[in-house]
Amino acid sequence: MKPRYALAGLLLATTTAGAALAQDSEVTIVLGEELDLVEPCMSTRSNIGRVILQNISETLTELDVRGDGGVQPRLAESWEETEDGTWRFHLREGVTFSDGSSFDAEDVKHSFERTQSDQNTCEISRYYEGIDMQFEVVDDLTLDITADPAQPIMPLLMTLLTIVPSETPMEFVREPVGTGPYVLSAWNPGQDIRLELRDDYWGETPEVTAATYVFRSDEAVRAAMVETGEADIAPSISVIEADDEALDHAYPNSETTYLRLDHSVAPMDDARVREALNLAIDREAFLGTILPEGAEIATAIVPPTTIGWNPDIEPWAFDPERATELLEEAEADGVPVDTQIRLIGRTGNFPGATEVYEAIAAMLTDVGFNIDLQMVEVAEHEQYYSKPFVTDGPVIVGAQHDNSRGDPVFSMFFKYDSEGRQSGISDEKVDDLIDRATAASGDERTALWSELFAYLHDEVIADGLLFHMVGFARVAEDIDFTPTIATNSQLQLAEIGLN
Amino acid sequence: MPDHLLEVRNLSVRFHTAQGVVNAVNDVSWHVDRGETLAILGESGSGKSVSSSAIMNLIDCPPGEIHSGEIWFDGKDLLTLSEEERRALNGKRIAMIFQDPLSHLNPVYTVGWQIAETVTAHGRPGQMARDRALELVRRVGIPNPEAALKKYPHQFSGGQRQRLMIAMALALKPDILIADEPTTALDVTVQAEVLTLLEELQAETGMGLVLITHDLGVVAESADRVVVMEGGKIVETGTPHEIYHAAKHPYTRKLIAAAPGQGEMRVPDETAEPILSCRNMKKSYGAFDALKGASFDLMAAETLAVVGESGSGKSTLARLILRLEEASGGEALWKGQDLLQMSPREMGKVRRQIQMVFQDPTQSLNPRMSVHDIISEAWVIHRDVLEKRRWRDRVVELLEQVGLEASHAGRYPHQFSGGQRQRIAIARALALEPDLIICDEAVSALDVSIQAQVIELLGRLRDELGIAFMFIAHDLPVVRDFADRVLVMKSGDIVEQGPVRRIFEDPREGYTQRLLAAGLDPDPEVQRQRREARLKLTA
Amino acid sequence: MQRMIGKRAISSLISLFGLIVLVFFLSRLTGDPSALFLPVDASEEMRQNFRELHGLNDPVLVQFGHYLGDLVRGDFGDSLRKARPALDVVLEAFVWTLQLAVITMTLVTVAAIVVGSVAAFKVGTKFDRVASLLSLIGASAPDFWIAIVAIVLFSVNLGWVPTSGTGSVWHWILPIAVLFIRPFGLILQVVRGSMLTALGSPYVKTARAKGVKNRPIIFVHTLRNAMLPVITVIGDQAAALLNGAVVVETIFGFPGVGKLMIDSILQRDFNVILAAIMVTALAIFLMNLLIDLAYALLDPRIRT
Amino acid sequence: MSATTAETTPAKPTPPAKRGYLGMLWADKFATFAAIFLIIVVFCALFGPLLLGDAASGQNLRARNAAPFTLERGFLYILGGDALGRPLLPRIVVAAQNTIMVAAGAVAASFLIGATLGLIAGYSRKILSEVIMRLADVIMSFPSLLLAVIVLYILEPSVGNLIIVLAITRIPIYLRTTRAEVLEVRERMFVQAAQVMGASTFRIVFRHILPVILPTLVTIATLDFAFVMLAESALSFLGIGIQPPEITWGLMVSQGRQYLTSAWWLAFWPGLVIILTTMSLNLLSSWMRVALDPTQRWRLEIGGKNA
Repeated sequence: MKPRYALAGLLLATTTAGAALAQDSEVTIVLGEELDLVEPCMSTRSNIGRVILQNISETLTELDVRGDGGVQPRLAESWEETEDGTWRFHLREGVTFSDGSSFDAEDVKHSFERTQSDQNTCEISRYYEGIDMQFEVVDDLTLDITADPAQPIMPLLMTLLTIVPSETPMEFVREPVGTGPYVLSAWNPGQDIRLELRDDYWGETPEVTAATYVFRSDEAVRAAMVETGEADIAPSISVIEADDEALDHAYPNSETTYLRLDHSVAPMDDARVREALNLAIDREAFLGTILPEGAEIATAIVPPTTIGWNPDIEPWAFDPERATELLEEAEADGVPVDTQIRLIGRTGNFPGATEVYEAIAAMLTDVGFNIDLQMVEVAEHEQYYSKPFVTDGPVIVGAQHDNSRGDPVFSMFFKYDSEGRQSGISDEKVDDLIDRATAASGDERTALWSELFAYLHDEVIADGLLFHMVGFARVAEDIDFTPTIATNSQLQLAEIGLN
Repeated sequence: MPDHLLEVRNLSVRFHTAQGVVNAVNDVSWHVDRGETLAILGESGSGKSVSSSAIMNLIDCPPGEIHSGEIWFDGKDLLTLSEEERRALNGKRIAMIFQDPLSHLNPVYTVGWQIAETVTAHGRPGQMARDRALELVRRVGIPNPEAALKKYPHQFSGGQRQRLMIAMALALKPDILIADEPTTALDVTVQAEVLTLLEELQAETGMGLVLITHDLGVVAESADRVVVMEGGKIVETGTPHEIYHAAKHPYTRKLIAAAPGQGEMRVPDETAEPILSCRNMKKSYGAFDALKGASFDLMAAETLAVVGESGSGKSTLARLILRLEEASGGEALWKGQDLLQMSPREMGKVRRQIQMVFQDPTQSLNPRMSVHDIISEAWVIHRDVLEKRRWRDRVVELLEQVGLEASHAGRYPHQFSGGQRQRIAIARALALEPDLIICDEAVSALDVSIQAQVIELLGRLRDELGIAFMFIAHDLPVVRDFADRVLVMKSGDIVEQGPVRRIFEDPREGYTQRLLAAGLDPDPEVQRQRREARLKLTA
Repeated sequence: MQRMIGKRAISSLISLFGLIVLVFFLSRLTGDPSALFLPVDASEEMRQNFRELHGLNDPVLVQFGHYLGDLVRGDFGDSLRKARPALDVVLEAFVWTLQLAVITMTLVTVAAIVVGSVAAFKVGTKFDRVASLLSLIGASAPDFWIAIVAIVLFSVNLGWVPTSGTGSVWHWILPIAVLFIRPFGLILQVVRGSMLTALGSPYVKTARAKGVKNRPIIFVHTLRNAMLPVITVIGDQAAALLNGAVVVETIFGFPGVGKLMIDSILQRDFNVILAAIMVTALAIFLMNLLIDLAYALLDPRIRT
Repeated sequence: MSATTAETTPAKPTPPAKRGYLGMLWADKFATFAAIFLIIVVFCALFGPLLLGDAASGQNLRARNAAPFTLERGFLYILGGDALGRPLLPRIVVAAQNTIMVAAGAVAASFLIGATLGLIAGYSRKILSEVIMRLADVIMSFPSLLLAVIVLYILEPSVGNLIIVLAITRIPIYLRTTRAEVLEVRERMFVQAAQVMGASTFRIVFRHILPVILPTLVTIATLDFAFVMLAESALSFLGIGIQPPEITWGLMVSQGRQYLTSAWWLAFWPGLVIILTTMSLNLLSSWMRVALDPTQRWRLEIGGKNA
């Protein structure tokens, strides 16, 4: 607690923040977005995952986001691919749920079936879409999972499946029960959520004994709260607020911003026009100005930490002259270059979104595009982003995509396959590559993804890739926590140290 | 050291107003002692109430400014005292009551509270205040006092409110009571009662009474000495008798001459045809019957006076004829057609022929319209009366006809005096060359001399243009000189009607007699006899 | 009185019904909740399933029929996002809003009346001019602007009060202070104007003639008469607060109905929107009744 | 003793507006300044985009959040630069057009519709006025934000549609005030006098009643001006309503909001302009109250020392 805060200290003693300050083994975490649900099977939604993933509900496996250890054991101690398409998981022994019941293969089976139920709208299920999975209980601690088509990345898929006891009803629950180190001890909608350490956790006991989550949608306030000691961690504050070396940590947040182009509508159907668009944008100019220094210019829709990310792809240079030439060529060939193109941005999509799109609009206009910028709210943005696309005139949709799961499979189908809901292209080779990569494993998989990225970026010129974004976390001095690429979607209290 | 209880010496007060600096009173001196009644007689604008406002420290400075003079009370010059010292005197040693008690009583507090406040405001305990309030309310003759204390001003009649005002003023037995037009706008009978009450109370407490009035009758009734004021100066002083019978100053004479009820009475033309004949007209608001079936005829070019006290239904009658309100029954035949049954269109045509002059010209003229607009509006509404280019000249004609100047056309109502405003209202009524003008208390808000002029004007118009008048008034003398026939109303009924002379010289109904008796005569002697007569009637 | 209340109740029921109809149908014109609830790359099956679960596949009229049916049974439906009864969600939030509104309006009323009355009594003086000026600035300054500056100043730099949130008494100071400004400005203006008129009325003269001191003349004789127009404005302002103070709630993380409303609208959480509207509308109706009672209390002429 | 003022017959009354409205304006110094400021604003609204349109939209990331009060970047940057290095001064000037269009449009529309409905409700038979009042209730309790979302979702966000939204939400204010005033004024004597003369309802309402209640409405309108500007900013802040590249003062404030801690001037200047505009309107309207009222006008005509 800062001394100048003493005056209010007395009164704060009663507040949650005060409590956090009083006992140092408790932390207060201020988040930007409130939780509507505390439902394990929704934990792939970042604002929910951030609170419950691996804190309340655990998964069989987890992805090592700090090192490059790949997929690590969690509730499963080991696994192997017994025959093609079938994986055997050996579960950890002596694990109990927070309700006292012990953890076994049945729970895993139930957890999966629950996500598939039509009596709820579990979000996890989308990752198993189009895959037919059979869970077969061999014995209490052994489980066979058969997938058709075969899933070479089954272990990775299991990092997403949160495990609930087999008694859990299909409907959404309000008191989640899990095997994690913490239990939900209080939930005051609109105000705070409190997790407390449980004494019978199977793993090693974390330092943090309790965590209180509070919600402030205003960036400035979140930053201020850590500064005043009302909160210990603000996992995401805007770069504008991140002005304190001592407190603020930049981290790649696994978000990638890009301009989605619909190739079916002129003039975007012409490769030269798409190239011109890419050449027209001075990406360097954004770094350290509107966007933080740490942001990287993107050559793929997934962050560099993802397998198959292709280091050889050259980012588009900034070359307005060339861009103008290309447009003129295209025009000469009768491409309706001067048609007005709507550039759709989403307000508050990321810090400085509006400025970014305003700047891009200006740059495009400079080289001769006829751009009409429209900033819209989330619902309207969705109308433009997903199929069926609006057809009246060409549209460029500025969007942000999050993939912290380490494998492109979670992105590529949706964004680039002819069937993909947000895909603006329809290209056999792309479809084929996606299919093969999805089915492949090991180096072959990596190679195929790399090929796909290069092909999309250089040949198809599928879209206008912009940046891999960085987020900023503000962490109080007496807290030892370094954010990772996954911090957006999960925040393990066990990884928080106190000094 | 002055030898009077209250003495005003060479007082001059100025006001900064719209029209620059006005000398409200100029070098005024007068005095009053215990037990005596001084009347300050004057018309509006004569500054008759300024000096008393100065005594009560009610003049806001600015815009007011006490330019010179002294006000001696009980050996002290009030003008040298501090605000606080003067506040301490107000209500305790010197009290004041006002005209129009309704607006001078606080509408949101019980009268009991307001009377008691006079006592508590001067540091007396609440209980004492309440007892005193009850005692006073009983004394000024309010029926069942206990209940009355808990009532609000709007729940009393005008006369009762004035009594309550008096009670409030006398709460601390002041040495001086200043009464500013205490009986104006009260019915004649009530007026008499209030004045009597004041005299009684004066006799009991021996206080000095300063009676500010515009009414010679009031002076004759109750003053020991009179101070006549005009244009902020005192023009004459003396006993009522001296003033009435041996007035030296021309203004005083003019005032006396203007007093109504002295002229020759008119004889109605029996051959005239009725233009308006009402039969059994009724109006009731829920359970209350405002008009219980009035039947009468109004002949062309004659003046029918409708007299009666407030609540007698005389105004209702007018409003029904003009369709400002819908009658509950009966008929009003205007040249054969029933006004009450007419469609709005037909009525619109007839409106040309029947016009009205309201009691309060200040309110009946739109403050945001110039005189020209006010008068010419008639022709805007009834296009066919006059083509546009002649409007300007016609307005001037009308203005001159009612005794105003052409230059007035460009001005706004607030720039005129009450009398002038009423003339504008009349000019507006004339603009449509109507056959009948209904005057609802058209002169009762005006000064005596102005009253006389307006009456005279109306008379002239009647004779020149042959316009018929329905003349609603509450005081009889005015009617006496002007009406052909009189119609006496009481609580919704016509109690008596007939030629003016018959009504005045040989009233048949007791009510009519009481009305006549209650009227105050400017001549002290006559008034003394009246008074005896009155007391006999009431006894 | 009872008849008055009865008539009011009926008329506002009519308005309320009209409101529900309007909101129900119009809000359904603003897009498909499933698109917002489910991730952008969710499959068509998931969407269908979602719509089935929440009966969004029926024709709108049918949906409305169901809704009214449930409503009659006191069931306001569930929140699409929170998977719990919409009414609970709304009431939780409304309690906060109500407290905030009541406290703020009480302070505003007292302050505005005192300052306004004195300003009117000292019309034209420095005090009067300054009061009017400040109130005017307050009434026209962007509130989120004030809010942030207040936090930076009083919480971060001076550390007097917590930045945001709920819990102790001290958490209320900033939100209330920020909410205070605009209504204070408006009501002060009205009080001043109304008092100016009232101070000119004859009964004030009477009081002075009775030797009543200045303070009682202002606060006893004049004020009560001047209150009627003021009360109307107070009512309007209070109503505005009961509808929730979006900006303040958003910035100070105050779980009020305003923020709830915004979120539900942006997320197309129809049941919550409707429930919130009905709750606030009811509250406002009750408050208007109070206002009428206050009229009658203040002015005996209205009673009879 | 106001009585004296009323009763004294003027010796030689000053003919109305003898010194003309300009003279009366000059008599009230505050109003004069207000008027001048507003004239400037209107000028900007009319010609701003023509004169400074390019300067206002010219981006220059090197001049990002440039601090105010230095001339090193030239006069246009005197108030500093915004997040994209666009000079604030010209932006404010250019934004005046949209801002005034939205505010004036919305206020005018709601004023006209509200007042008209109010007059009808106040002067017509029971049923009709009941219907109108219920309508007002509905609008009042209809969350303005929802309305905005609906309108701007179905139609697209544009100045015109924004005006519609804001106008609708403000109608009840004028409606209710007007009705209340009408109910009072219609009982005045001069209204009855007009009836007696056979004046049509239309004439009574517009010639006799409206002028009396107009000042009150005008005062409300001026205060509403600020309200609308701020409401508009709140809408853009929530992602609905006017969006870049269009600019309004409100939008500038809400965009500058996130920089309040690092670059205060982004939100401060537009905020200041909003405040100044409102205050000018308010001062001017209180002046107008006096100038339009024949019974008050003299205050200004005798040199404003009482004004």
